[in-house]
Amino acid sequence: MSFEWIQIPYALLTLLIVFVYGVFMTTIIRKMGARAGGRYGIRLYQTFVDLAKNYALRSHISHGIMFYLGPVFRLTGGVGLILFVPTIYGSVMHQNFAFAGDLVLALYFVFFGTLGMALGAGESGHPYSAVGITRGLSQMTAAELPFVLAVFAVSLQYQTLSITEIVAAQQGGFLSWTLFTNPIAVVAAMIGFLGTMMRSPFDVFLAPQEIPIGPPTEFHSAYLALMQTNRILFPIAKIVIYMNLFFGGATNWPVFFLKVFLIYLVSALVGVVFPRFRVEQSIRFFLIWGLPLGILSILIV
Amino acid sequence: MITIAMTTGFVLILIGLYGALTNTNILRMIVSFTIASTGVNVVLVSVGYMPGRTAPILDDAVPVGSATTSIIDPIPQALVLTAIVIGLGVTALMLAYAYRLFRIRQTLDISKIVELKW
Amino acid sequence: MVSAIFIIVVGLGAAFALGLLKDSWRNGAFALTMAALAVMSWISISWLGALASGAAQPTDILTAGVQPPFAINLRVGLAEAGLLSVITLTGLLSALYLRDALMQQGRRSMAVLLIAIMALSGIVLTRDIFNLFVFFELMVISTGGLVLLSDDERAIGAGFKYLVVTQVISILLLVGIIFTYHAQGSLNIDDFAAQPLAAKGAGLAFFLLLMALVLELKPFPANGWALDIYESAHPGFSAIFSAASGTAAVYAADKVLATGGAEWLPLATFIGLFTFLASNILALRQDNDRRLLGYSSVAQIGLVLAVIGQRDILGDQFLYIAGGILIAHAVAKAGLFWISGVITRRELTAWTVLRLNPPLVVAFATFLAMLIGLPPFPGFYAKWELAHHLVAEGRVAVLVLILIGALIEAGYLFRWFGLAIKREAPVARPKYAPGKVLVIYAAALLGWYAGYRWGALSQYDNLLQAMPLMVALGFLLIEGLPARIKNVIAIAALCVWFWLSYGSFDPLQMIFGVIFMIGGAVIFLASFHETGRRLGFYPPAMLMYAGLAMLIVAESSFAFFAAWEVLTIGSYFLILRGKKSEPHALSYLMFSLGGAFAILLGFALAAGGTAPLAIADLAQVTGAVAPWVFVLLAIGFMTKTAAIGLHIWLPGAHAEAEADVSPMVSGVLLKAGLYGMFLLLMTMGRQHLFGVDLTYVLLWIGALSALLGNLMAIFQEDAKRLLAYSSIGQMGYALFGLAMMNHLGWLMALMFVINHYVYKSLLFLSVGGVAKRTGTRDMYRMGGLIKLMPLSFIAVLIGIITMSGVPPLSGFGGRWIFYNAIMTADARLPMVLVFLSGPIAFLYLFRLIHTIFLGQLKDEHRQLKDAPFWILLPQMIYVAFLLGFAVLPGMALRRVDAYIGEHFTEQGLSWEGLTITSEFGYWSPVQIMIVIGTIFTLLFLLLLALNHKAQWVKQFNIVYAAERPFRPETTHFAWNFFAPYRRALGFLLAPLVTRFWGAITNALHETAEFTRKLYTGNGQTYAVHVLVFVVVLYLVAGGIS
Amino acid sequence: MKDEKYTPLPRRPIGLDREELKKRTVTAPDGQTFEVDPIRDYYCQDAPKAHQRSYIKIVEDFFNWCRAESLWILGYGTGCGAIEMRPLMTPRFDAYRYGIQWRPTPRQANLLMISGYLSVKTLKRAIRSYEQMQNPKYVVGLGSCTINGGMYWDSYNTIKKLDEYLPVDLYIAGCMPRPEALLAGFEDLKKIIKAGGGEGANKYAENFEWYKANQKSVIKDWDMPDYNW
Amino acid sequence: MIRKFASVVLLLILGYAFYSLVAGFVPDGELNRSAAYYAENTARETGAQNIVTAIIVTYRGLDTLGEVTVLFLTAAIVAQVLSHSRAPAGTRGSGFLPAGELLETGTRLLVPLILLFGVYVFVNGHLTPGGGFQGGAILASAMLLLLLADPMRRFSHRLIAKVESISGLTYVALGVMGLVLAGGFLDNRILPLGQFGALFSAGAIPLIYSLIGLKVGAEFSSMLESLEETEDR
Repeated sequence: MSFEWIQIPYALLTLLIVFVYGVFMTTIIRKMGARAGGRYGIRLYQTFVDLAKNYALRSHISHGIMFYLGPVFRLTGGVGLILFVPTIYGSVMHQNFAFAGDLVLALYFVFFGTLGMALGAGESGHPYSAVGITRGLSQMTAAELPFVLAVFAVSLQYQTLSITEIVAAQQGGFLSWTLFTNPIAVVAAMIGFLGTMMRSPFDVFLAPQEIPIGPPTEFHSAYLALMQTNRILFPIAKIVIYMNLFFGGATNWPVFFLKVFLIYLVSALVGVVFPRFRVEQSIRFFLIWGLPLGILSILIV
Repeated sequence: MITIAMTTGFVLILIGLYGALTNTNILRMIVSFTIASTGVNVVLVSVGYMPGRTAPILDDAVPVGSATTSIIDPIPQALVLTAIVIGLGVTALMLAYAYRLFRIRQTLDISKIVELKW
Repeated sequence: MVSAIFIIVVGLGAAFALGLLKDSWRNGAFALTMAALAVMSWISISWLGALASGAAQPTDILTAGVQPPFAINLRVGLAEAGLLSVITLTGLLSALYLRDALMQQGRRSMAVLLIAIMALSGIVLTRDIFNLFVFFELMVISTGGLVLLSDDERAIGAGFKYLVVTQVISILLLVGIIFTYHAQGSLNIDDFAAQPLAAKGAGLAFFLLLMALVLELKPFPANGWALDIYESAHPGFSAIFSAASGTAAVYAADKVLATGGAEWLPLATFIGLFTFLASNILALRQDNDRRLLGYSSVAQIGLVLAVIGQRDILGDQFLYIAGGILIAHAVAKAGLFWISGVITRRELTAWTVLRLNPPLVVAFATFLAMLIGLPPFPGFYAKWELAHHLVAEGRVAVLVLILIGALIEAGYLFRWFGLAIKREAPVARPKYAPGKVLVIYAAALLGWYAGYRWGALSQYDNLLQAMPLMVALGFLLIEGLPARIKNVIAIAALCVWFWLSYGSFDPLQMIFGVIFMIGGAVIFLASFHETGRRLGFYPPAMLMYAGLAMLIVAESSFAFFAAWEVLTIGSYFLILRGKKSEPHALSYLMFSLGGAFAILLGFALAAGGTAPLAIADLAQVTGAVAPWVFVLLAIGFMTKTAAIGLHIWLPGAHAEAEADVSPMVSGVLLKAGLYGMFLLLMTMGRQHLFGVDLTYVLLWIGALSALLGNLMAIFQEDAKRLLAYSSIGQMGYALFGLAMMNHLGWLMALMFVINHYVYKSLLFLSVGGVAKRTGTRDMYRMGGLIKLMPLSFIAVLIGIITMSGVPPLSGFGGRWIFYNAIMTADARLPMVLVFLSGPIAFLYLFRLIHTIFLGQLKDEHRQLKDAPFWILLPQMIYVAFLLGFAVLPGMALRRVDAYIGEHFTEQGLSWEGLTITSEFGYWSPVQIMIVIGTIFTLLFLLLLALNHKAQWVKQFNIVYAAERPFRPETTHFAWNFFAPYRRALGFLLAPLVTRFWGAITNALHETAEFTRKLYTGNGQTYAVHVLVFVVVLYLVAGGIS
Repeated sequence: MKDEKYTPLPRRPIGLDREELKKRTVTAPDGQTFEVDPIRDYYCQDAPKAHQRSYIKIVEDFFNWCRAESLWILGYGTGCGAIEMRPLMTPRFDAYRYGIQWRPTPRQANLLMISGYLSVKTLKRAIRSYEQMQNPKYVVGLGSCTINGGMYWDSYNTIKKLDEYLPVDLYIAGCMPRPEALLAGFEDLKKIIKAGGGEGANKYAENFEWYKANQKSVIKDWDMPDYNW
Repeated sequence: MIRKFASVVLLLILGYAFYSLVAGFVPDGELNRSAAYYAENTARETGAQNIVTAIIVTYRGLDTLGEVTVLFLTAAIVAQVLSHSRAPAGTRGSGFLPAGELLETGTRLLVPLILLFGVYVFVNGHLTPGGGFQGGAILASAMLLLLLADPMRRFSHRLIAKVESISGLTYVALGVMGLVLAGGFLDNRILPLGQFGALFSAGAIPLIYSLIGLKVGAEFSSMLESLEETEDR
């Protein structure tokens, strides 16, 4: 695989599809949450409107350079993650820039946005941001663990670090998905997944009243809009990785939409059922439930 | 004969040491040591003694030719002289120290001279 | 050549002649004394020179014109000449030193001094056992006289105790002599050897004789009297008592032991080791300098006795080894006592006054290094040879005990040095008598000269002729120059050395060489910010670099070990310079020396007695000993890399060091340990002990270090401690990579070597610069510095991105190789720990940058400027390098990859085009950089288009639940930043390791505290001790007949 | 929009005498001393600016539509009205379906609800929150108390006309208005915004002096900068 | 009590060791080789009748030099120790009654005789039992007698010191002459051995022994005097 200029419009196309689908997904999931609470929920276009409004705000303030760059880092992380992972297996158009790096790149690029965001929030000088970051980072490090272990189990299983090859190995009927060939790893990975989706029960770092929504408390207007955009893209990007590693990938867009929706649904369902964990509770949760499963999955591969 | 002398010497040594270890008075200790070194001297001399022989002086009674068979071992005698003199020197020194100590500390009790320890 | 008998003649003659002088002609008397001592010294030295050069042969001096054994004869051999030189020179210098006391007390005391030296010479010279007794008594009595030179009235009591004990000893001695004579029919020592004693049933006599001589060596516990003398006597005399008397007594014991046959040697070994260990432990509790020196003297003599106990296996090296230790001890101890004489108060902290006189500090350090046997002093060569001989003959236990004792000794001696360097010093510089100071310098010079001689005599290269070491020592001479000039010279020296030597480097050496030399030079750039003379910085720093330079080129185990010790000692002095670094520098030294001793033991085991061992020959070590060699060497190297369990020195040492020292000891020094591990694994490979693969153990250690180091780092409030703990973690990664024993694992370790050097130096420098400006290292006291110190911020930002392994910077390369490496490794459990530690690193890194640069600016920091230019300059170099290395990792790694390929069959990386490909995955740094850069730029432009009119606000313009912040201090969320983590995982932080080492040191201290109660101060009790000593040994030896 | 009504009253001397806001002398780590004036050093001193609408009408209309359909309310209760706002989030009223959401931070909110009587003490907080919101932003007063003081018209401690202190876009009358009334009010507000009438922020900026004077005339312990960015 | 008990136990064990020495002691049937050598060769090599003297002065002359030095040293140190610690005036022991006529006269009578006897003893050391040390001690006893008779009597320190030093120096010088002129240090054959059994025989032995006698006498005297002087005032 190597670079050709045509890949840039292709990648932009992928990005557009994922973005639109992401907006839709976000709305759907919110609506589902509302329905679970007996409400009607937001309108289907609400997410677009909110985004547009935020981009259109007239006044802005800035706390400094990093405050400015934080959202940029954040969104770069999301967009980059999408672009470094092949979206549709077997499609030349939607391979994106996966030639630049393998699974390891995807694993570590996740941190890029987090880091930048945390820096931006930090520069606002707001203690609530700092508290939120503390909680978020603490929880994320614990949640990443079962995921990373499961990922490693999978790459050991298929003896490759290339996402494309892992997907290739899962082709040929759903029984060859990692979900069925290595269920323990998948369970471990899904536990980690819950922790990184910023949903209940693992969303205490966004506590709206105690530390008014945590890290982004000072962000507004276009800053917030960039972050919202990322909030739309990033879960999809992450789910794409999960889908590719554990659920056989997607060979065309309908399958992609379906699988992403179903995986997204997992976290949404858990989120509407369970109340919040304190941070140390969630750390313990990941270490007690996720970690042993992850270790087990590595050992039995 | 030799055994008696030697035993006497050793007993003196032990007595002297006992005295030196149990008396806390410095002067008594010095005296005890004198006893012990006397015992040592006795042991020294008794080692050189050989039954039935005479003093190692080559006078008329002991002609040079037969000296090998008729005199006792002269070396311990030479040694004991040195030992005595040295013992004396040390004793004198100890006494001087004792005097000085007494002048400084106003006591002759060695168990009280313990400002240097640990 | 003047006959050696003239030593005695001149001494005695001058002593008698003094009586002729008027009591008031004290100057004349003193001149006579000095002249006599000078003649005695000259005779000794001329003999030494002649014998050493082969111009003269060992000579017997007959008295009375009759052959021995019928008359007393004296002998001058090499050993005798050497010891005589020590004794007479000590006497000469001490006399000069004692000038005031002697002048005050008059000619009698001078006569006593002369006789003392004469008697000590006699002890060395004589071959007649009874003559030995006479000289002994002379020594005893003259000691009794010289003790009186002290102003301290307690000395009288000590002198009396001494006399009491010597009475007991002389009783034993005489009884022993006469019965030995009876058994042998001769008083000549040489005759004893002809007929074994036991054959004639005179073992007990010999035992008593030996005991008497050994008791003169002040064995533990029968040595309370000696300690009292050391404590109270005039230091000038204590120098004689320790250096000269001890030397003579040791030689006497050796003379007699030599005749007793091998069967008596274990007894001597036992007594010597027991004394060595016990006295060193006891010294731990001393706070009186002279008493401490006393314990140390006793211990050193014990060590020599233990070495004498090994004479059956040392062969013709015996003199070299025992002499090396003895001379080092004599010079050092005399020097230390002399220094103690110019210090007015007796507690150890009073030595701080030395700081006002830097050359004295150098002398002090010289003496300490000599005592402990650090290179390039004689003790070092002796220790090395001794270890090899002991191991070759299977006496490992003896060696281990010696090393433990030496470690304890190093502990209290360097604790003392630390006190002297770090505690508050008086302001007014005291006036020292020039004569006294001169004597001290003379001793120090003699020490260096002895080191040079021993080096020349050794079968290895003379360390003092090693180029790097000479350069480093040269910095002692130019200490007076301004710091900046010295800095230029230092940088030039490093670069020149690299330029001279890089031609012969293989790629591995090249990487380490560049880090050590060029990397060191870059860090030195930061030192330009220091103005003034910066005393005491360059010699240790250059010593450390000299050690590192020698380490890389070392081909034999000796060169390696010597380099190791040089760099250890250099870095110790360097670390000690930090503000509150006293305890940390000490624990650093303790662990490092412990590690060095482990290395020594390992090399000795590996060599199996056939020194010198080429490093490459480690590969040939096989059999049961091989795993032990591996274990010992690994432990030694891991003390330097601060693997978990051996890490407790690191945080303090690195954190407390100066701004430009921290990167040296962290970025550069830690790599020495890794270099060692590389060599070890490269040569010895996998070893199995009790069926366990040792590399598997290393894997666990590495993983645990990575996890716990990182975990501890996140809870630090002190920025430099945080970085220090992170070093533990990072070294854990590298160790883990090495222990994987596959191609990519090693490549990853190397990647860590390079990266860790760069980013840790970078971070330490920036944090150091910030700490310099803010005057604190506590992160919660900082905050909001980004606007004031933007360059430092950028440096830290780049540093932490690299370190956390986030693409696109080069830290990611390390992670990528790591993942590829573990794909083929078998051990999966330890990997889990490494996985866990990765994200944790993220936590503390974020904390570092957030708490310092973001958040709320404090009032007192409002007007800070960015770090000084010279501290920033290397940072910017590092930043540039990191960016370059991120894009082109191949520029360093390609060759190494190929080089490592020689050691492993499996495939390495493929470096086709822009993409780096492994068996399992691929990675294209350039493309990653371009993609990320493009996205980032586009988004940034978008934001700029939307928000370019943003109002810039100030620090309190934050939403605060409709209130406003109170003060910056209460608004900066920084302290206990990761409280939830502490609640969840805090149990992992239980300081088990610290407690473990603390328990050991406490146990030693408690033992010392308990045991020293033995020394009640009562002379009678001391006499009892002497008898107990003899009786117990008698019983232990099973009632010798 | 300038007219007589907005002529500033004479300013009263204001003492920023809170301990933490006093000027103080600080010693830097290098030993130099300097003065810190918290108000000057900690707070941005710039006055608010009026912001232009988009030059293209259709764009401005679209933006206004977006703003109207995405009303983010600052979750902030001042009086008894607060209790009437909560039911809006419940299944029975479900304001979300009209694009109305609550945000915990003023930075992200557009709509400040003054829910009932406003004591002088609360006014200060309300002002601060309002000023921290971004343009465009809207103020809705709930109940008679915000209009004329209502039953507290003669209280020593409540303000009577919210309009004098903040640019109110809409009042919803009642004591208290029920949630249905609130929903109706929001719909009215949307209409105003869509029609381009929601320019309270600009009004506030343009008549900043007047508003400040009014605010300071009632708030005696004024302990913050003139404009809270 | 414990100390005594411990001492007893210790000494018992030591005593056992001594006992085994005694028990294992076998007296030599004939002279061992050193002693036999002396018995055979003393007369020829040194010309001394008294073998012990020959051993002391010649064969083991270095020991003897040491011995003399011990005394010298002790005298010097004692003087030094005591010179620092004069009793304060009026303390116990000061102020003696004057000696009586009888004592003084007896002393005056005896002292020359004792001195003469002392000289005799050391001059004849190579012929008969006795020698320098014994003679010296006898000389000193004369001094003791004088002091006992009149505690306030004082001798010239300078004189004693001179005697001490000169005899010591000469002794050393003789030793060195042995090195130069004869077989080794302290060889007595620097002077002719003379006729066996005569007063002036045995080479330097009589000379050395005389020096020793003088020196020992002087040293003892010096010590006695120093001890005596502590009672001053």
